[in-house]
Amino acid sequence: MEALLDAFPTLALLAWEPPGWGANLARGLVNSVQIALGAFALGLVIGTAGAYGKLYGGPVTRDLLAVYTTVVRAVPELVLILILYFAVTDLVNQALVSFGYARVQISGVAAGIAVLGVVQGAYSTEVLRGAILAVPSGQIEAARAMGMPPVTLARRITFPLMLANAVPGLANLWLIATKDTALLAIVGFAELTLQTRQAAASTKAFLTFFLAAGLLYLLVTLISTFLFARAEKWARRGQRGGQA
Amino acid sequence: MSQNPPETRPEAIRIENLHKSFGTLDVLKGVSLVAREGDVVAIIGGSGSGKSTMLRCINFLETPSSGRIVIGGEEVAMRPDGSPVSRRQIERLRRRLGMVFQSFNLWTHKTVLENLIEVPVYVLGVSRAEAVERAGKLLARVGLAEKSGVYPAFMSGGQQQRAAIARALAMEPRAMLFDEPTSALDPELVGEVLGVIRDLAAEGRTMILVTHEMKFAREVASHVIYLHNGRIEEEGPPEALFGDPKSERLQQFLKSVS
Amino acid sequence: MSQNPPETRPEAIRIENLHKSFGTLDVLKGVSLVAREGDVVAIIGGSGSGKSTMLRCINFLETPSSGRIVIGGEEVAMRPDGSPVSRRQIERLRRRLGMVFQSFNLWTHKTVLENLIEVPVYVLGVSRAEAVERAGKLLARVGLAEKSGVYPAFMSGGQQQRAAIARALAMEPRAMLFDEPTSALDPELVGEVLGVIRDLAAEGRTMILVTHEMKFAREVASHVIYLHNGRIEEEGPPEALFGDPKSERLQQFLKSVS
Amino acid sequence: MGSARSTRGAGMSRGFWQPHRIVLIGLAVLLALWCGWALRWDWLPRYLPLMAEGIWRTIWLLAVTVTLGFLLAIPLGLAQAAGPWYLAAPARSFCTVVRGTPLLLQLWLLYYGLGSLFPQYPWIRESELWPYLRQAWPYAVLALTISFAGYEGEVMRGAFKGVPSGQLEAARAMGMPRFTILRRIWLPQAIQRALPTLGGETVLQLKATPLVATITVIDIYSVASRVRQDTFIVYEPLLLLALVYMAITGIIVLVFRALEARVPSRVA
Amino acid sequence: QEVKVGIAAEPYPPFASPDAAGNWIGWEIEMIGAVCAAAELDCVITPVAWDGIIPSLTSGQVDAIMASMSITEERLKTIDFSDKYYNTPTVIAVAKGSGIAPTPEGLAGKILGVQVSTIHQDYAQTHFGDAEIKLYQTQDEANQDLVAGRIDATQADSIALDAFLASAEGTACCESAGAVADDPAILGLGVGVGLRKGEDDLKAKFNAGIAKILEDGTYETISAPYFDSSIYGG
Ligand SMILES: Nc1ncnc2c1ncn2[C@@H]1O[C@H](COP(=O)(O)OP(=O)(O)OP(=O)(O)O)[C@@H](O)[C@H]1O
Ligand SMILES: Nc1ncnc2c1ncn2[C@@H]1O[C@H](COP(=O)(O)OP(=O)(O)OP(=O)(O)O)[C@@H](O)[C@H]1O
Ligand SMILES: [Mg+2]
Ligand SMILES: [Mg+2]
Repeated sequence: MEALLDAFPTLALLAWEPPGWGANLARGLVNSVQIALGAFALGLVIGTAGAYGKLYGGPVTRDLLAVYTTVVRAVPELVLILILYFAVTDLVNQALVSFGYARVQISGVAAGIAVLGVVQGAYSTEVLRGAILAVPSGQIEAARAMGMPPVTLARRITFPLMLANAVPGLANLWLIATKDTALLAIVGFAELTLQTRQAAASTKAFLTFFLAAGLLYLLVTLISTFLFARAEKWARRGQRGGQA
Repeated sequence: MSQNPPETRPEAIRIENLHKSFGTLDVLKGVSLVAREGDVVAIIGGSGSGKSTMLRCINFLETPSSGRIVIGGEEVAMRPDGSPVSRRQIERLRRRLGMVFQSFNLWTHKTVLENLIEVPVYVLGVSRAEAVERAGKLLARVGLAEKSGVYPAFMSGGQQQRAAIARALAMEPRAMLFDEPTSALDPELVGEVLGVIRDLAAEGRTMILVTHEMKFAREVASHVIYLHNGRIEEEGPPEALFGDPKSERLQQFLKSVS
Repeated sequence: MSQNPPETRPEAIRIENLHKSFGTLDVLKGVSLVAREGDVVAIIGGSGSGKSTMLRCINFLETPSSGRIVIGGEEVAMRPDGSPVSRRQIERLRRRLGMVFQSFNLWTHKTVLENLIEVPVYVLGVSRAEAVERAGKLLARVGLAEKSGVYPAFMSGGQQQRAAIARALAMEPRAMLFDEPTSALDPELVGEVLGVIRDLAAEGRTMILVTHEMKFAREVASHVIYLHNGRIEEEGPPEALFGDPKSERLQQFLKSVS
Repeated sequence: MGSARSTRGAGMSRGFWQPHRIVLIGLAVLLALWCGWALRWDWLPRYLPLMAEGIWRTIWLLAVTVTLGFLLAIPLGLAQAAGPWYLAAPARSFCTVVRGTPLLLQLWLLYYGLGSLFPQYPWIRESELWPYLRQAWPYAVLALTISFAGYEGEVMRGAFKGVPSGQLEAARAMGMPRFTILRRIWLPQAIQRALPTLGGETVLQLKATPLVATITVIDIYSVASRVRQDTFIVYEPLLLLALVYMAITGIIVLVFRALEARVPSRVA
Repeated sequence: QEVKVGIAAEPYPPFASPDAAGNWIGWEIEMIGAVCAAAELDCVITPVAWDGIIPSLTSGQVDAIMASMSITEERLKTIDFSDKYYNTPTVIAVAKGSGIAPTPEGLAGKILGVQVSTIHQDYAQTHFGDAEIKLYQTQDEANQDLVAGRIDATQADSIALDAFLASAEGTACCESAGAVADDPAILGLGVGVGLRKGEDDLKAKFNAGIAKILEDGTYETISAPYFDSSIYGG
């Protein structure tokens, strides 16, 4: 340990207590993961509704959803955050003020989760739509032929069956979500990337902090890869040959 | 329909002048059928003649283009374009019809037992304990008692087919619809599955089945329908149809099959 | 092997004492077979008896556990564990054997014509123009002349099966291997495909085929092998095997099938 | 709900100009007109040349890195799907590390880490390569290529595994040599399966390119940022940027649709 | 009156940077305290990432920005500024012994690194047209590349460059080439408090605050520990 510190003095900057920045990085990581979880969950909800809408909705619903997924996926997230968080809240506030109400202050975190969730929702719509399409139609027909109502059918048959197909895509989305939290720096949120940049710029020990952040991200990836593999295995129960 | 006093038994399924087209393709061009309780109706015909489509129309897996469908005395309310008026009615009627698909369609994420209790518990509101008990009996009956905890993918084709029949029976349906229950099985398994169907027929259950097994149709059916190009080309009791086919098409069909 | 002067024709395929196990499961327990040029050997047997495995061993899609395999007089060089010594030898020998799979396995990303010319052009070094011309003739022969530009997914099962046969023939193989060429087809299509195979037999091509169609085996085969549990339970000319089965197992099998 | 699967085909043939679409397009046109009229665009002429340059650089970076990255992804996917462990394990680790760390970090390490080591060796500084090593774009291309390869290696792994074994057995049974099977059967079918995913991933790559600004490569995104910082006008450059991105995405979608249509597939 | 003062969340030592405990420190932070006290404003420091700082101001989430934001003609079209509260000389750093002069002739054909969207970029593009200009997101990165030899010179304000040249890395490789010729139209406006247009009340208060601390010596007291010479500029 001592020798290591002698060789790389900047490692001391990673200590937990100030003046070390370890606690800050850890806090940033926790924040990132929390935001990512929130956005991912919201994205799943939007995505599920979106996928069902795209598959079974009327022509208007389908076109509106097509516009949503295309635009949101094409436009950079920073642009979306700036427009949705600042421009939209500004418009709302102007409207409120002109009707004589007080301005509302939307919390940056809530807005961040909402925006990232909307973005994630566009991606998960596509992932889930593909996954539902990949459920053999016979499985669904069998349930319909036995008089299962649509909601029961979705809950008991379609959803569990499509999960196996969706897990790899959802795992990718989750990893994207953890990294996209960096955008929330704009709304003043101290997530991992911002904490890293602050630490690096304040101490000029760029390499140390960037590598430390990289390792933290990698750690998250490894853990989630493991968990998603477990989830996929579980979702594939009853299928022969495990993971295809 | 079977011969001796036919009119006394109530009607189970009645189809009148059913039409169905996919886009510009007319698949069914006005077919009718009456099955009374206890009847076993076999539908035979060449590939693409509309057999599956006819069966699927009966429980509205396909929306007919026009025609009447009456299940157990209750007519399906249809709009002029053939779409059902009430989803709930369709769901209710479907529960009286057990369908067995050509490709089994057992739910792959559930064990055999779970497949059997799914609809009774989550749709019909039977208590779990009772559903499990009934399922056990059904499985024993089709010779799968020891497979109840197995996932479908780990069973042979014949076992899956029998499980699918048991699943349909678990709803205690008034009538059973079978779509080619034995194709894609090897000859020994064919025998196994036909045995089960024969038992059901002996019990006096109403059944409509699409089949390629002429031998079986001849033995077990009370009425045979020969479908050709979306029309009923010929129908009647099996002895008449197989013994003395009238139409030229049917004669040719029977020759190529035998 | 057919009766009149059998020993004069050269051997096309010889298998001696072939064993094959998957892990602890012994699937083939020493089977032997000799097919001379022009022989049509039918392999029959229950599900899981090892028919497909035997066929697949012949062109090394499965690595045998032990035994000898001789194709057109050339012995496959095997290591003690059964794995081939030379990949090139295997590739060369395989080109003499046309295989037709139960599930067709036409290449989905190529049209029928492209499927037919793929191996001649890219493996055998035939010029494209010549390969196309030959393919055209073959397609005409199996009645698919107007389907040459179509992708396999857009053809019916019977058409795909015939295309698969044409593809195997396009290599101009010395012998053909068929694995259940007619299962999963409807009765009329079965007739169609069997017609093509019958033609090939009439031409005097060596063929080994796994089949469930006893009628066909009886009509077209010069020699029938009944496989049971990985062993040849009985074999001989079709008249003998079907007319007067010796073993009890075969008697039972034929009864369940007929 | 019941007939959605079978009516989808019919819906497509009903033609594009349906009433609700006309309304939607009308709304979009109105929105665009309002933007043009109500917002500030006086900065636009001054930055047009820069923007053209930025767009060109973005497209160029995207095309080159997607192509190179995909070429790299093929062996990565193949090694994982069918390779021996000593190839599969490194390929797997590569993909995990690349996917598991932010692209920003990879760029930074390559340019400010690796790249700043070279000048310490006089023989490199004097070599023919120095004019290139000194610039930033080789590092940008390298980092983006590696990143795309990492993600697509994973996609190709699934695609290779997804090709039904019967397709390969048919080729093997006909005596095709291994490399011919890969080139003629396995790879084309794997790519065909991967195309829909690849389309989406290419759009993601498009959105990853702006990060190259951190190493002084100026793409369209950083041109927009610069307008914003120079003039403090926030939304107008971003709207224009969004428009450019949507146009590029549209091109990507069209290209992939054309590629997918080369082999027609039957909709079940 | 509560005023939310936005600062850049990205550290810019010695003007504003967070320490490991999360407290913001630096000259500009102290300056915010002093100006607000003098103007009798109740200021709350609100860190916002640089990308979001202008929208924060225009959408009302902060009321003023004190983040070393240079006043330019262009920016004045969009937002308003108070009077300047500092203005540092602009200098150029070069590799040791390269002998490059901070003049258009000296830099012709050389590679000059500047931070993007700063007055230095503006100045370099106006006056050093013959140099190849490379744009960096932060001055730290430009310094890194100067060390690595990938650029020949970098132009920035003297504070940032002096700190770099005084560091171990900087002493080893580089030296100052001196200040560039003045161009008041670009360099002379200095750094001011960013404000929404039309908030003349607030602007007047800030102006009064700045004037007051300049007058009563608070400005000098705060600056002395940080800088050797005055940074208010001419
Ligand atoms: N969803 C569909 N869309 C369009 N055409 C269809 C659809 N389903 C069936 N068809 C067509 O309707 C015709 C009849 O099909 P059907 O499945 O009823 O035939 P079948 O008599 O059951 O034949 P088989 O013995 O091959 O199962 C065929 O030409 C088929 O191509
Ligand atoms: N790759 C494999 N791994 C393990 N077991 C296998 C494998 N392939 C086949 N088997 C087993 O070998 C046995 C023989 O299989 P084979 O496919 O040869 O049977 P078959 O006679 O062709 O039957 P069918 O008529 O059903 O096609 C079966 O019990 C099967 O489960
Ligand atoms: Mg059918
Ligand atoms: Mg087999």
